Amino acid sequence: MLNLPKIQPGHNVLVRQPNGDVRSIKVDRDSIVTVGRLGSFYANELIGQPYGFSYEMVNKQLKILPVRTLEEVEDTDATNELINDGEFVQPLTLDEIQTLKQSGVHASEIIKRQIEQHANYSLKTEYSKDKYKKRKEAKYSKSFITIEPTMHNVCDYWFNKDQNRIRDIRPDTLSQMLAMANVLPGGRYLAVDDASGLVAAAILERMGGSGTLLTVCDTDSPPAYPVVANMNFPTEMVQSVLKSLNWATSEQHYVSVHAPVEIPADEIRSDRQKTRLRKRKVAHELLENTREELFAGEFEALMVASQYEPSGIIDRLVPYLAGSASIVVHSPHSQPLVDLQNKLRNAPGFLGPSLTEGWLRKYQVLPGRTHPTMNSSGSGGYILHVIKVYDDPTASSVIISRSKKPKTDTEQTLDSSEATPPSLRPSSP
Amino acid sequence: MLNLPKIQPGHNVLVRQPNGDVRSIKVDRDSIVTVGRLGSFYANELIGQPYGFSYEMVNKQLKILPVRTLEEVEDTDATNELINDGEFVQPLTLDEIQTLKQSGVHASEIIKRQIEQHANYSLKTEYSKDKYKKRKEAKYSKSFITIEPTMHNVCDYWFNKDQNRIRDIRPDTLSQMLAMANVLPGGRYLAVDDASGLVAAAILERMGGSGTLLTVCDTDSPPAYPVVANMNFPTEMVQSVLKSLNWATSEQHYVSVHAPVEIPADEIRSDRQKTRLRKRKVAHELLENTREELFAGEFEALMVASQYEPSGIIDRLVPYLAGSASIVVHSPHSQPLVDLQNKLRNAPGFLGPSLTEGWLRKYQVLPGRTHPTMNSSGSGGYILHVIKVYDDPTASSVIISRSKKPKTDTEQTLDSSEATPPSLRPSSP
Amino acid sequence: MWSKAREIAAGDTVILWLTRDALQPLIIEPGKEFNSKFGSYRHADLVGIPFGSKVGSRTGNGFIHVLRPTPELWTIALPHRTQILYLADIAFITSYLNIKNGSQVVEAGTGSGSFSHSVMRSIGASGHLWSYEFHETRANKARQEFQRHGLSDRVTLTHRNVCKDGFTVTDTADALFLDLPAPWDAIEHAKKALRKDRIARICCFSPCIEQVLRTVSALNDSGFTDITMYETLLRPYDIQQTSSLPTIGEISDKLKQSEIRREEKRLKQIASGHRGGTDSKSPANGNSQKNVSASGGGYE
Amino acid sequence: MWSKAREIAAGDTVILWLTRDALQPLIIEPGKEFNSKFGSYRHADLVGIPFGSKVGSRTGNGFIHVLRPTPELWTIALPHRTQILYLADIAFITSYLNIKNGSQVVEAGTGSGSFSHSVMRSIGASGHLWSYEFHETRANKARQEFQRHGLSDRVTLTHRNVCKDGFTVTDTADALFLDLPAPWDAIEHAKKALRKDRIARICCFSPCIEQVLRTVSALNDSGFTDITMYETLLRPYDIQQTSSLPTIGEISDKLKQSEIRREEKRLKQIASGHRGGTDSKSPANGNSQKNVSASGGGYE
Repeated sequence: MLNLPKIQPGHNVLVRQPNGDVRSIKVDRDSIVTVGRLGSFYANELIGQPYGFSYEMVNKQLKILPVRTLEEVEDTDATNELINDGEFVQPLTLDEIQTLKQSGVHASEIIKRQIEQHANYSLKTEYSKDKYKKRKEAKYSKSFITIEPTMHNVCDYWFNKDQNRIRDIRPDTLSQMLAMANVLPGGRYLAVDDASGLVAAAILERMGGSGTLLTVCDTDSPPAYPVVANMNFPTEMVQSVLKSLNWATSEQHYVSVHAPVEIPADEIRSDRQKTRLRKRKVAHELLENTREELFAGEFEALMVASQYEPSGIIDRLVPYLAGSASIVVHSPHSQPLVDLQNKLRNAPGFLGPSLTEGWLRKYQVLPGRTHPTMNSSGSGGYILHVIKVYDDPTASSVIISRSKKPKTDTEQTLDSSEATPPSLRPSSP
Repeated sequence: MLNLPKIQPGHNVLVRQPNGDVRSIKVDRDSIVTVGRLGSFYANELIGQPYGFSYEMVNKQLKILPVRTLEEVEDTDATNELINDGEFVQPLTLDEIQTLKQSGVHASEIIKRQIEQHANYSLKTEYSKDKYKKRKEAKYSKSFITIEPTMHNVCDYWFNKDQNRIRDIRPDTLSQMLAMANVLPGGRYLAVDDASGLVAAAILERMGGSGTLLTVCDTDSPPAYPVVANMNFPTEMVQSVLKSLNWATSEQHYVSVHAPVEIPADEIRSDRQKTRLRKRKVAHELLENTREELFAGEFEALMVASQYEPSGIIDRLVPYLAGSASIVVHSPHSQPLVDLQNKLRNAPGFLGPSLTEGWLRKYQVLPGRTHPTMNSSGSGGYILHVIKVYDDPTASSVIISRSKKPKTDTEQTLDSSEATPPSLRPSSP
Repeated sequence: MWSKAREIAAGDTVILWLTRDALQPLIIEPGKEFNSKFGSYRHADLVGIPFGSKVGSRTGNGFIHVLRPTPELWTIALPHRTQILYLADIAFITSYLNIKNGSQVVEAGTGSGSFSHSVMRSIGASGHLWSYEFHETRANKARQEFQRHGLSDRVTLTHRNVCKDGFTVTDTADALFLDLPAPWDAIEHAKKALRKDRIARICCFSPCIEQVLRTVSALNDSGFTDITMYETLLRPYDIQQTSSLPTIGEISDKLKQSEIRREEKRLKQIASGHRGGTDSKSPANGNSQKNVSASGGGYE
Repeated sequence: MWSKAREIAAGDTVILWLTRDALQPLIIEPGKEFNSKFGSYRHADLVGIPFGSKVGSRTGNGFIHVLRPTPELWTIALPHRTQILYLADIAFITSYLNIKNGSQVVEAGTGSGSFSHSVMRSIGASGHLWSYEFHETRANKARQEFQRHGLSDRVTLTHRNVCKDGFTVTDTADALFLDLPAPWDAIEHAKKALRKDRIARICCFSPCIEQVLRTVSALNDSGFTDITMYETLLRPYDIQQTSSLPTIGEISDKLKQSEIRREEKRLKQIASGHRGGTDSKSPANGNSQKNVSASGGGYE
């Protein structure tokens, strides 16, 4: 099969530890990889493996563990009625456990001994026993599971690791942004990604290696998009598609100060100088080509997840969008988007601005014990969506009959004859 | 039993119609009561009845219907596979139904005939059949259920009827406010209720006829609290407890312009004039007594659900609170409370301001068909809670060691040495 | 899929945006007219204008916007044959099932084709969708629609009850989606349709909790792992009133002025000692029935 | 219940507010001292001061607030013997069960007494609570606590497994609350405890969906009507950053200035045509590795 994803040398692999924590490990050929405090193993053991297996580390080698399904826990008559609070304590001393560990006893054996020594164990309900066993396993097992770097999993990993760096974009929020922007293979997209490359990575994956993604960043150099590294994209899937400008070079009146310097041939003193001049020329041409690509316009969508004031971004980039293109702006806070929505409502050329907040709830699914997980991770941020249209001022004056209708929510209609800030006027066809 | 609630003449009774709508009806002795479009009945039929029965209206008389439990619906192999979309239409014409109705045929009979004539009925799944039957019943049944006027039910009724008039206070929000304010029988409370008397009604119910509730309103006359009428409180339960001032008469420097006028006895020309003077004196004394009661202070809590700017209300009323009293402020919008919280954080005399939003979800519970109801009614508003304390400025200067600790959230500590607006300084003991 | 050209051409499917709550698909057939309460439009007049144009009515009484179809617009505008999935669910399922360029996807049932369109957008020309619908009329309508939208090469639509008869593919699907009343009856069949050489994913969508629990149990019995349950919603964010609130100082002043006015009247009454005709309904005691009520209060 | 006096007296239970996350109950016993990392305090010094006072440490290194207990503060400060109910649930259950002045209430189990305290507050002296706890140690601790809080006349606490042995009252309760692992086993008993002459209400609290479904089924089998299920939460409202955002104009200017500086350097290098020592690690091509990054960006 073509798209069978296997772990390749140099990949960043997400692994889930028995306690549920997810880490990113680098699998370089012939290296030794350490997984937190759990242990370490030879990287080559993992290379060529498909994702999703569970491994135990034994002498730096990996032993595949059998897959586990959920076990039905029998509900017996036992209750915790006779167990005194606070008495359900560690039945082996720390020293005893340490000695067992050092003697190379297997985790499951330590757990078994603890249970045997636990005076009250048989008094507990089956649910309590199950919980106890699981807790102990998480503590002593030297195992991990490899997680396929799907966009969903990578976003989830970053959200849990450091949600500020991805501007609070949760997997559900990201998926909504992609849907609203109608990202498809081979399309042409504009993006502003101050979210560590999460948005760029998601667009790149959807594009599948064809089309154009032009990002505008706030750095001199091409932007660092660390999230993209977790996706382990083949190089060509990124290089042929991704181009970047910054907020200076994307200005129409920008004049590069490092245009090629014409130095008389006799003044070129060294090969080194020659190389520099050539590189400079290449860089300049690349920049000019990218600028031309931007200015050619007709992009199919604009996605924004930026630390900068959004309406300025819209002003700058909307002229390069095709008619009917979607504009999708994310923010961790509602206020900037409330302000933006108010502006767009009164500007021609923008159809149906909507502001939404995603809501997500995960449930623990265990037989007989299904319940929502309570780590409700707060907000995944807010999304403003609006469609770029070509205004026709002559069509807007005769609509009084419509705008009087209750509940007909066409803001464009109501205000299109009013004066609007020219800064929000998109380019006309 | 003492508190066995039965329907009394003059009560406002909530009734639920078969379609789920709740209405308030007035049950005056010897009157005829109309229930929406369903029909009407002799009020005396309902007087003396306990709440919770289901009645059918037959010739203006009430027939008690048997109580219904949820019916387990058998899940057969039938699916809607063979039913064409849009074909599952009314099998009896409107005229036919009208004729049946006029001939006095019972609702259940109409439904039965419709089902018999329905070509596809037997093809439907049992769930679909059940849904169909329920829908038809709701349409033709002339029945209703009386709802006990608990605070919860009355709040729910108003929330569905006109949530603006109760400032978006949902039953869960109201219950949280009461808990935060620690309202108990016999207590002394201050309240500002621009929520049609919902908050006052809830406090009155909790007080059970003893204690003092002093409300400050924005009207010349005692405030109209329409929600209180739905509670059907005995008169003495309200009159002995509830007193009101307005924003003018509650000012300490307020001087009544209608203080008793001393008119020489020989100038009093009529009994009418005498009565007026006496009434005037009584009103004045009542007002002065209520003012004295306010200024005596030591109230146990302050609850606010007001259209006015909240920090002014706090400034005015907090001096009359006892130490350790709770201040609970509700608002349909977050911004006024965010502003208030910021103010209180920097003011001495306020401990632990917290701003919360209630979240409530109701589930449809039918065997095999349990799911959240999707009419998520938006927000029930926001609640700010804070405790009034007596500041001790000498104690605040040595605390640098504590405020450096991460995650120790004692705003008081950090700012109590700073200058604070005197308007927010509560009276000292 | 739908036209990617800048301008609208004859035969294109477009989405007419009449109002936010009234969207409608239209196939451009010059010679025809589109009439609605939002005006009258000749199809021919739409040919050659760019997608995304605002167009005034021929008769001068209204306008519409003519948009390029997307699966999201289609979902809002489409003729609903069944309860459909909306954006939040579609987006989340697509993400969780890792449906992307080249994916091999199976779905049952097709329903109104809302999820189908979104999947075919995401998988591109190199992916494929096998879609199953047990209701014959719905299956035929969806087939016509897919054809009209130029999607026939991306989708294989089969009229079949997968709970009874299983799927037509084995060891093929990267992702499988079940939107059926009794998904548990299709789980064993689904297992066969999923590919075995890598992680493959299944999602079962059910409105009721009991259905979910039964499905979880069936998935577990069939050896699926990492079973989780999610709920997701897209909530419109209500903009909060930000106008400044009236203060109690303002209302206090109003109350005082009103009291002075009433007092003047009252003193006049007391002094005169007799009842004026016009005063008969104006109460004269300390508590006037006439409320001074501030904006928005409105007690009745 | 707890003291209603203005000032603290010997023997009172008070709540010490150390920080928002550190609350602690204390019984005032002059002669004793309260010591913590927030300072040292003589109980005797607290006698006579009003509830709600801020008190500085005797040793000058800290302060505490001394509060009057409420069921809500008690719930936060109490010694947890079990998983407890918190404000949102307690408040909603109290409201839904119509627990008010004079109510006759039954609860099982007592647990840490969080709900019990709230109920006894709401029912006042004329109401009564029958509380059942199957765990003997917990029952004894709760009994002591109720006594210390002056609640013995409002509550009858029984050590008993109600699922097996039922309740000690019949035809009595206005409201009944079950917080048990298997509430369905207690439903028939509960029915007997509830009064029959008017509407009486039952609430069963369970964390897991399966428990809820089984309870609904048991309630329905026992003839209860109007069965509903609610979930409620109290979410802290996070204040949103309102500081104004930087604009792309600002960053554009920064980028241009930085480019000019680098260009000057670069032209010098080109002109000189040789590599200066200090430049060895400073890249000289068009794309500098040194980022000009705006506040908050911080790529690594």
